[in-house]
Amino acid sequence: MTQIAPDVREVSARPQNAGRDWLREALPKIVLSPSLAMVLIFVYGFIIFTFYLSFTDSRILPSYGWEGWSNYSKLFRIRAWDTAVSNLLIFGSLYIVICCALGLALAILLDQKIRAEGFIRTVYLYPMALSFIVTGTAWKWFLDPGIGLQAVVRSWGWESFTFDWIKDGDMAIYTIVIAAVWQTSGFVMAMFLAGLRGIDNEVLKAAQIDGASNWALYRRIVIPQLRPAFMSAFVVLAHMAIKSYDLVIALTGGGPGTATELPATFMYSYTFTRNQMGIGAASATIMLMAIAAIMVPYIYSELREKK
Amino acid sequence: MSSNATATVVRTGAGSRFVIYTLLILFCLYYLLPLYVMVVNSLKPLSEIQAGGMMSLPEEWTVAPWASAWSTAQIGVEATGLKPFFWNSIVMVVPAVAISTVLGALNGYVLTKWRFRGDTIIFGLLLFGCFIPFQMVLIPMARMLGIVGLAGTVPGLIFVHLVYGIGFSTLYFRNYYQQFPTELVRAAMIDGAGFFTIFRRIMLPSSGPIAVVCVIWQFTNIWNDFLFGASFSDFDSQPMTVALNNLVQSSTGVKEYNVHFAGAIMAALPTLLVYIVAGRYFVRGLMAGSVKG
Amino acid sequence: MGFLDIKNATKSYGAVKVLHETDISIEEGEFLVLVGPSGCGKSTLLNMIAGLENITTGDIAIKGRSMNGVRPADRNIAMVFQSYALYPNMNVGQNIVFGLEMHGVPKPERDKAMKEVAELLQIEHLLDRKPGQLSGGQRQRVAMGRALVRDPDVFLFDEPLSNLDAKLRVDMRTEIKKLHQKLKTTIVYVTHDQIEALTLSTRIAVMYGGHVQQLGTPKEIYDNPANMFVAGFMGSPSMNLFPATIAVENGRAVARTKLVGGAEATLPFAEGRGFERHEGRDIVLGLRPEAITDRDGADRNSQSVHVVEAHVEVTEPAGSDTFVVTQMGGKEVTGRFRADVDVQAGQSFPFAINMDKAVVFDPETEARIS
Amino acid sequence: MRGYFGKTTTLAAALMASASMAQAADVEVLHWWTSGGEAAALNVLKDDLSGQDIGWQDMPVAGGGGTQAMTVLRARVTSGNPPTAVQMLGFDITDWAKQDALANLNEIAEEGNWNEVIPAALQKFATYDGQWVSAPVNVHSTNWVWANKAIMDELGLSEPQTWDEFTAALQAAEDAGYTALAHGGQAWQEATFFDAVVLSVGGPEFYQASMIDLDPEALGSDQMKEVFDRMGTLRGYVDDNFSGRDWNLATAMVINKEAAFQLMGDWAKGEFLNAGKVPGEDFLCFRFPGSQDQVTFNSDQFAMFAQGDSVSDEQAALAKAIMSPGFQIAFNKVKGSVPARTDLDAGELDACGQKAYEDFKAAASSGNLYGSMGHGHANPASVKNAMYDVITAHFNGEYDSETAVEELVLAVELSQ
Repeated sequence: MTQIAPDVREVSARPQNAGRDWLREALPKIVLSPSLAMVLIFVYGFIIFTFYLSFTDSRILPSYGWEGWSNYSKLFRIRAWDTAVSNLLIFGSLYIVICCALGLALAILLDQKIRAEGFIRTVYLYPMALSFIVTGTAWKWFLDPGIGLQAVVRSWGWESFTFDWIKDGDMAIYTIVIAAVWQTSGFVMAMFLAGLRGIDNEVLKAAQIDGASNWALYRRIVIPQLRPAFMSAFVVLAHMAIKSYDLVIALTGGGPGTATELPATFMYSYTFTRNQMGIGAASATIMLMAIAAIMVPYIYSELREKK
Repeated sequence: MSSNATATVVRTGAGSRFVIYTLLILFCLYYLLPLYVMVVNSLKPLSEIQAGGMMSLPEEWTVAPWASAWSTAQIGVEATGLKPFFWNSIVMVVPAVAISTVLGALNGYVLTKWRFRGDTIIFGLLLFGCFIPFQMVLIPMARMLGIVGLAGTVPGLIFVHLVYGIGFSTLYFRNYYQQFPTELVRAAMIDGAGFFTIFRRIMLPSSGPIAVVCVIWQFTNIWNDFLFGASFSDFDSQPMTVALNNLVQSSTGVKEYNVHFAGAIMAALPTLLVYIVAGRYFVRGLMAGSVKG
Repeated sequence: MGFLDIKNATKSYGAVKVLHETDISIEEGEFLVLVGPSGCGKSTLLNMIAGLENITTGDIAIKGRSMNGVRPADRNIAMVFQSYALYPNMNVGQNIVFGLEMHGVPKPERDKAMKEVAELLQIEHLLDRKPGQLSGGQRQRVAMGRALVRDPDVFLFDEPLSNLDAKLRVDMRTEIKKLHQKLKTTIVYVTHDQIEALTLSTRIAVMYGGHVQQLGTPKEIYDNPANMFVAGFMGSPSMNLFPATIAVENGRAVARTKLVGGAEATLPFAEGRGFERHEGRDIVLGLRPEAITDRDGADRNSQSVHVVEAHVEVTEPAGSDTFVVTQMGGKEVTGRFRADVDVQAGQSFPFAINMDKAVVFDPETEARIS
Repeated sequence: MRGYFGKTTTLAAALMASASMAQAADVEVLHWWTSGGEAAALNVLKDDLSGQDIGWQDMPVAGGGGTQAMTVLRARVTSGNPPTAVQMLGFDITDWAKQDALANLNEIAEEGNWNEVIPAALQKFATYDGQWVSAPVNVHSTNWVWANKAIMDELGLSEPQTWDEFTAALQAAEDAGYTALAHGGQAWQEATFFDAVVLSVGGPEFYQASMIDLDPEALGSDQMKEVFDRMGTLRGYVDDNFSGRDWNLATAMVINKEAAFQLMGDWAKGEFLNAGKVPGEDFLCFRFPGSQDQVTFNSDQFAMFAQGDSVSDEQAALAKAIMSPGFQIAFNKVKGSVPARTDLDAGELDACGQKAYEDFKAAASSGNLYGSMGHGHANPASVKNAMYDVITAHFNGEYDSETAVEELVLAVELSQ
């Protein structure tokens, strides 16, 4: 062998240097540590800070006079908070379910060797690129019964057509769902499409030979295999639902009344608009605990399984 | 990673294909409608808008609102249009996206190929960080930026986006690299490549698809961010979204909806462009890992 | 002290011990095969030699130098992986010399080495291609080339043939054997395929459950398996193992076992094996299929061939041979008959049993009794 | 609170000290005036300063009537990098002054005789603890009714003087097929109604007790129930499609002869003028019936953020420029509001503007000038928003008047 390769033995035989060894061992951890440090300080540190603030008399700026539980007891007596929490439940569950269902349906439809798939896919996907600062006004107009969909349909001759949810305290939260679904469902569609494309076509052929109808094929064979895509979609959607702020501000500003208040808007309004930072911090704490209650078991199970 | 990139083998009859196309087109309309409203109204004179009919095509086509939004609309004291802010956004977004993508890639690399005790917990911590509401961190973040002297600077703003973008970029790259054969890394180790050499020579060249996903995601989020942009920028570094907000949200005075719409589309153009150009790689990138396992 | 010494090496993940105390020592130029079913610890051991996994306790030394704490790149080893692990973004030539590049070998030397290796493996025409454009066999060659070019002290092969189809696998096996004979390098080779182990190796370590069951030359392993696991794992069809009892007749040890229908067969052992002292003991008798043949096919050099009439249950013509299945001691027993013997299922037929080759195991400990 | 802020300001001072060396003689101004007219008006100020070699660094953050800007301000101050000057409203000024964050403008005030020319009701906000901390730019009055003259003429209506006349006029407009009251369903717009109605029901004393002193008895009184009843009556004259509508769209309804009246602050005038309408000919402006003698106001002011020990030269120059008669007239002509100082010649203002300025001066001298609750000049932001919640919920039919009164008392209690 020596005849065909240069000698590299000398390199490998050099004496080991303890410091370099240590560095080599620790390098991956060193690379990870800035991110970890950032997250520990700027996420978890801030969470602790907020938690602390929720027990203080902070108003316009943080202040450190201890107030005990009074911010929490006030928080639970504020009706808008109840509204915000129940709205998040309605909004969050509808948003996630509809986005997943619609995303999956569109992905399946788009997976049928569609002409111009690329174009249609881009059309479905583009809303994700826009912020509600951009699309808010268009949506507001569209939903406004005076000039939007209702007016247009009526001008076509269907005089009794009514679509005034955005003006109706009981229904307004659903218009938020419509706009939110509009924004994200294309993205979810892309995730499912990717999942579908990853499925082995052999399995589908086998199932077809077994006589499965298309419906059975998707229900029994395809959709169960999309579980990872569902999981990724869930993380993204849950994260969007919790952070939904621009959306509400752009569409309804929390109204009519407080009908479309969400915890994020509530927290912002108490912390910044109303100068009651203590209550804002208390609401943030509750919100975080709720997020943790849902996300921690999920993240835990996901990561454990993967080992 | 060798996924089948073709459409399904499931066969459909002519009747159902008609239904499928009809549905797909209907949904195209649903998704395009707001954009249609914006485009149409950005090409009308204001009087037509005020006369009503938001859905109707302009009777008189005009690009004046676009010109105005770009260079003469009132953003602050000076009627500068959105032009100067465009550059501010670019200067901030490009490094933020680049750094956050590279950092995410490195993290994903460590978390999948250099595993150590406790790495899953660290990943869990990073991931949970995605869920923190931004409104909550505003004040403490401002304080920290002040302490390190980055308040009101572009690097400060980049840093903030980096911190809160790191969770998702790590998630994307980790899931992708999990599918990446560990044997390649081992082969390179035996070949004598070190930590960074493996990353640079072996991992990065194969990371194209997921990098597209990550860049799209980060670019969209950072470009569209308003809260951080408004709070942590300075008079000379306000990003596009803040300017757009100033254009659209002016409290009193006549609302020039056509100019607003033109400005809104303009502010969205870079992200739209990213989606249109990179969109075809997007599904591929998602496919190559991020939605699996 | 050998060329490669594995001394008391163990590996644990937390509380789980995946490799128990292992001692293997081989000389320069040997071809050691680690063989065993999946999960037996063979790949773990290979990775420990490579330095890809840390040793929990014990030591591994190459050329007398302890490798503990030495990183893979500095061990002067090369490895061929099951998936070949070719860098997808580099062409074949770059793949081959990547290791040299990493070790700071100047470009002219690298190019020279690359040419030589490519010539040796007949892959010169592939040098500019990307791995994705190669067939399985070509990838395999490139992977070998990448290892060869390094001129390492030890080659490590991790199931290198398992992704190839049957025909190609046999060809490549021969090629590896030739290469070894030509280059006389030290090789450690992991496989789950016992034929590969027997054909390629100079030494085999049969592994199971994190233990080395037996370490020996192919002949030792084949003829004198240390226990029932090795007996059953090595050889194809595998060794017949069936219960019997040792008795002494006329001062000579015999094995008694039941045939189909309740008749008892008495099989005398060869003289001088000393089984007489085990009189009355229940044993498991081990006989390779080739030790159970038709009367005319029996080994003429054997001292103790015994013919037993037994009921034929199944015959499996395999071209060169016919495998004939009967039962002994309630277990299926396969004999290898010459192909032209006319034997039918259902009939009673004389089986010639070569007791020279018989091995005896303890049914409890499964270890061989000598 | 002081302890915390003491630290920040020291730090801020240190940072600013180093920063201001580099950019001496510049003022960074945080404001939310981004519409064409307002910005043009601010340009007057900018030019004035550049005449004194002081650069203007523009930091506009629009949205939510300044709430976005206030959020940004908080981030800026917390980070130790506050703007030089900030547009502020009402109680925000007091809140920041309490934090020791604002520069003392007493010297400039003395020099400019601010104590004399600024009405006491405004001084309440512009001063803290005996110190001038901000320079008022304008005074908006909020208890205006804007009417389409064509409709009034058509229906033979004259300016209503009492609540009953007003409801009769509304009824007449509705009977004639018009939307009687143009309104946008946003909390602050409803609160604008509320201000006027409180004054019309209980007069200035009641307004003082309930909106400014936050007396629980006044808040829970029968008079307050009457206020909510009247709010309900007004709700009856609003079209179904009001929710979420921007105020300027409501104004457009009056301009376009779709609606007869709108209750809105004087900034609505700009919309009429922009549409080419002439005050007195095409549209009318009058005080909300029952509050003719009072003026509820809000006032934009510029507060200077402390940069070390004393007010800087640039800040002083900016404050002087803001209070200069030239700017006050020029700005308010465009903005639709009236000057904050009472000693000017209003000849350049239009008819509605002159009337407003007269009203303002009269109210100021007779003690009838009240800070508007709806615009953050009667009580602090926390209380104001708590009141918004109740007013809006009632207006949207979630509460009846009785519940609304109870909720109002509770909300005010919780917010303090």
